[in-house]
Amino acid sequence: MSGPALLTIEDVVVELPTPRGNLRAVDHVDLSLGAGRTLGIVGESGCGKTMLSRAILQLLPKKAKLSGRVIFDGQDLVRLNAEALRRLRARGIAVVFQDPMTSLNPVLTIGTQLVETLQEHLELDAAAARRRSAELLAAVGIPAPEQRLSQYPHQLSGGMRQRVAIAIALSCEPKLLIADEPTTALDVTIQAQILDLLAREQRRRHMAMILITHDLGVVAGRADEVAVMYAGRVVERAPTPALFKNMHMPYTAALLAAIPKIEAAPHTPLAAIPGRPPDQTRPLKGCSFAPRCRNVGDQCLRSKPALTTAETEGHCYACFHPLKISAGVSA
Amino acid sequence: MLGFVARRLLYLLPVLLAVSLLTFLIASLLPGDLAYVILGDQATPDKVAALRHDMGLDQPIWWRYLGWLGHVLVGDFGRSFRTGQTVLQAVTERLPVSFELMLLAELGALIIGIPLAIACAVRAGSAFDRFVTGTAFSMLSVPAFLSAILLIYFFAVELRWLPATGYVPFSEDPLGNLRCFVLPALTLALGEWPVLMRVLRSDMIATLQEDYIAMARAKGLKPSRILLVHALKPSSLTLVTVTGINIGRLMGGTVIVESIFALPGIGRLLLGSIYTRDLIILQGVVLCVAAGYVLLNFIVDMLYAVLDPRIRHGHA
Amino acid sequence: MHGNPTIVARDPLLKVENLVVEYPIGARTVHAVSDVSLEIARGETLGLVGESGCGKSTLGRAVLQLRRAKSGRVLFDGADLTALQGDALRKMRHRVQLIFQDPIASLNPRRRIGDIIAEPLVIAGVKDAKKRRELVCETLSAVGLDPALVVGRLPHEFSGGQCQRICIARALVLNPEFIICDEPVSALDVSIRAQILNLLEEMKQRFALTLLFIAHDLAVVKAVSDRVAVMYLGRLCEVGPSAQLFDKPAHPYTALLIEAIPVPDPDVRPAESVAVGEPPSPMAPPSGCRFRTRCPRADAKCAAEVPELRPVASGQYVACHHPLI
Amino acid sequence: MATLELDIAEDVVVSPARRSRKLGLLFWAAIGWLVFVLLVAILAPVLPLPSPTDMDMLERRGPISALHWLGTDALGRDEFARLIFGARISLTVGLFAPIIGLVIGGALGLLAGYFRGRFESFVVGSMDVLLAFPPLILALAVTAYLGQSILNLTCILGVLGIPAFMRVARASTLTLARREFVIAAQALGATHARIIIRELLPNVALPLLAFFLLGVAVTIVVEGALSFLGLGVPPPISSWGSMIGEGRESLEVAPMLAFIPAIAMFLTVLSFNLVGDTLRALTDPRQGAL
Repeated sequence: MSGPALLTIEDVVVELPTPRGNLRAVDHVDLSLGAGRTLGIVGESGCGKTMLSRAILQLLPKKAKLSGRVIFDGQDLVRLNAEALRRLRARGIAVVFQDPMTSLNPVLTIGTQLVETLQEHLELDAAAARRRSAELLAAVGIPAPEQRLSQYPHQLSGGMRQRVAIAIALSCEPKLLIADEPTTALDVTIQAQILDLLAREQRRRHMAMILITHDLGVVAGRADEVAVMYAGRVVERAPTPALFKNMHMPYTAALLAAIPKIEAAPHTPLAAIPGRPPDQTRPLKGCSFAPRCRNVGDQCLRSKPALTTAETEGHCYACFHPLKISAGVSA
Repeated sequence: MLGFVARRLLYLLPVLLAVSLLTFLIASLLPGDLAYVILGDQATPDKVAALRHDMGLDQPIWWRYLGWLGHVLVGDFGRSFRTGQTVLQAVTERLPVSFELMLLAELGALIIGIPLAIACAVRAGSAFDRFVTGTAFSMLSVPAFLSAILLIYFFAVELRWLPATGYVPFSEDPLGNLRCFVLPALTLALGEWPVLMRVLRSDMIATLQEDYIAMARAKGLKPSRILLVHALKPSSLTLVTVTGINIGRLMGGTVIVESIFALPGIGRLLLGSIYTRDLIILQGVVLCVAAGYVLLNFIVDMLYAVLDPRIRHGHA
Repeated sequence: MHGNPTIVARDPLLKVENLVVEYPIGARTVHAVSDVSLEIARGETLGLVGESGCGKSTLGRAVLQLRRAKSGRVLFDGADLTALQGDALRKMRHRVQLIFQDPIASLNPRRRIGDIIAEPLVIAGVKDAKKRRELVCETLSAVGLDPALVVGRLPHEFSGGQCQRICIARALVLNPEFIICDEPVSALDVSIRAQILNLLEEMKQRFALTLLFIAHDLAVVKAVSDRVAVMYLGRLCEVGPSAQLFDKPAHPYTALLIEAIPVPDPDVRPAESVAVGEPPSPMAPPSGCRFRTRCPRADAKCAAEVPELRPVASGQYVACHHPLI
Repeated sequence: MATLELDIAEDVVVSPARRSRKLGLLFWAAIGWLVFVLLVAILAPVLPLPSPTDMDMLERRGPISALHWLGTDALGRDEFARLIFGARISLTVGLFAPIIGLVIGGALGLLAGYFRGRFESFVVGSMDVLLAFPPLILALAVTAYLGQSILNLTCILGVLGIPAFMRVARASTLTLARREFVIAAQALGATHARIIIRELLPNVALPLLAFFLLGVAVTIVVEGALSFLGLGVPPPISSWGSMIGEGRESLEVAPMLAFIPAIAMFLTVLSFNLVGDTLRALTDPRQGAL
């Protein structure tokens, strides 16, 4: 990859105490991301993708235990003291959450929530900060930005609120934006507009982005590289074309096959993945996908497959019986 | 916003009317006859009949209610046949005492309750949190008259720092006035702060788990701003509603505290009218207190609407 | 509106005629469903697709009389449900069932699964407990759950997918003719979603059902529907056979929806979405064609006149003054 | 054929995910105290106790002795016997009054929350009138007019509790009625009665029970306050409140006369609050609800 990576995650483990025992939400994950590139992280609910993003941001719940290294721009965030970490926020790494209804404070105006971010990190007086905020709102496609500044979140639609959240995230020119399912709560026409906005801003600002979603379609057209997560582990990582065309991990293939395709004829039966999502309070000894996998062997039940690199550069997978396909999608 | 105020005002009038009707009907619960009670046991039948006539007691009940309401609306709540003083005079004379007591008590409760609630919310589940919540919980189970006795026993009887009873008007001696309000106000405050603290604490804990707090932390804001602006502001709304509800408990408390500490307030007036069977005063005081309580709750509702932008600015 | 343009050749099991549903919020009224007419033939699956707030769920609830319509009629197998009241309406209930989006909220947390599925039988008057238990076990096995392990348990002990299977069993136990599925898979994970969609298809064959399938995900709707109706802000804008409708959409909104779907294939470059703004509020719908504020083809006529559903290809109807085909 | 092999057959079925809130020592201590007090109160007449009303003028404010386990009060009556019989009165009013509130208020709230419309606004409206009066003041006024008796006191405090129970019942019914399982019952053709009894009541019962226990605690305190002012239970009957009121006169000389009933009342009220609050926290999903 070009130049040293902007972000490198090494052997990160996150454990959460829950009423039903200790939950290992993130299980020894390694990832890296170059400046200006987009990494898509895909997985079903409970696979640990959101917890991984919170680990990077060091926004884990108080009771969570984190180990491993998160090296951003040369600094290991896990070792950073609270004050240094706080100054890095919004200037270095910014975040956009999933639900626009709850990610803006309901009793503070849009203006306040923008101005306070600007004044915290950039030496701007109130008037300059307010002017800059209006510009930011206009840049993310919000009509009549001046009036919006004095409005409250409940007076805007879901799509508009997500644009405000993006404006806030981009306000201090971050080097990395983490978008945690930014469009899941939005309708498909609004989703397309928001994803375009994120892509445009990323190109313009030469910013790195981590796009977290459960929808393979969202990452297909918008990420340079994709990592697939299952039960807290990265089970496959590859440049986007290789992942879709030449996947090795049976879970990736099964996930793609299970999605109804718009071009498929009506009533074509779907290749459903049998069984139930993994219960991480009772981790299995072997590979977590074994109970639901078609290529399962006895080795899969005994030990967890390590992440091994495939033939093409930057493509690795965690499976003892990988799929040997060159193109197309296996049944 | 004005629509909201108008609607609430419109709702207020029937409630006040119903309150006046209920107060009037309570009086009719009296076993036997008001006139007989007034004249006492040596009343002769014809004297009772005469009194009944000029008090209009022989009229149908709804006619008497309308008559009574007519007088009330012009401020004539009737005159006590014991003391000869009109209800209005008695009430306005004693209102400042009760008002000062309630104000000091509520302030005390807020001063104790709010900081503790924030501290516990931030350190939810810690030993400090469990200790303070436990204390608040047990304070809830200490009735006002109990804490009054305890306070008197320690501060007045044993340590003799503060007067157990007596009242000095503020105009004469402000410091003396405050001294005799310390124990009564503290008695009420000890009963109020746990309620405020528990509500604010559980609301703050819920708020601190919201996405917009994670967003505030992700924006790198100072922890103090996150706590006191982003978390406290939305949670303080529930505090306003709780204070509204608590005014009723507070008014009840003043009756007890004024009687124990011999403060000449509305509460003591009410008790006096019960002990001396002065039913006109009783009816008038109950009506004034209820009307006051309804108006106070109305003001709290308005305060809530002003504070909460979601109501102030209506729809999305 | 004159005769029903979406006539279906075979005898229609369900006919909705000029249905209007409105409800007040504060001083304003929400025009949830405005003059909708459609038909569903026996044994058919009609997909109903549209973005959130377009009124598709309200339409489903209104058809089942769970929400009173302001005007219009709903004919089920010839009987006018809107005219029925009280017991008469309740008698029809066992022929028509409903499946919800949130499977866990659709089950009473304090009742055992066995009782939940037996409830419809008790209401329908099946007195014999042994017979009820038989039917419950039979239906549970039909939806792929082992009765012995499930009957005695409480809903919170099951995953979302399993709860949805239990809801389907509850809907099937009375052998209904018609089921409205209101976003049945939207709350489920992709891998579980496919299981439930396959289950619904299989149950449709086995119990000879007629389905109204409501969802916002076009690919899901296309996968299960014979015909699809597209709804926007309380009105139908297009109805037609699903393959044909998605191949050659007649209404600009349908085209916009199809174009906006993220395709899981890196070679398909996502089209740069033209700025089409936000859907207006159902409390103040635009005059004439309600999509005109976001439609690239809108003109004065669209603002003046409400477009009627009219045929534009075999079996395909569109409500647009300037259709795409 | 779609893959339909059974997925529930695995050996480990997910153990109940419901938050098993450990009830803790304090909870059981509270239960223990309540059982003890209730037993003593019920069995009072058969217990070998001196009569609570016999006055022994010679033995006024006597110390603890073999005869008088807790000494005697200002009128020479046996303090221990009065404490037990006082418990009887306080608990009678404390338990029966909230039952009125629970039954009437709970039913009204359940119906108002389910049927909504004009019935709901009528019920809520009339309750608001009752809530317009500070509770203690209304109780004082009504007892003044009605005359003091245990029956009057229980009815008045019961009626005063109705709005609060109505509010709790209506609030939980409103949240439940929007949940899909109630709409599903309607779609099955269940009658309103069946839905209320089968679907709503089991889910509203626990929050109402929790509120009932908190209601008992509050009622004991309000009855205590009234009796303390001499306007609650009519003498010679005495409840904890009246005992504390009488003990107040001799605070300097024999403080124990006030503090013994005070401690008894405090522990009982605390226990009811503790048990009620723990049950409420069980039903309130919000973390930190204790």
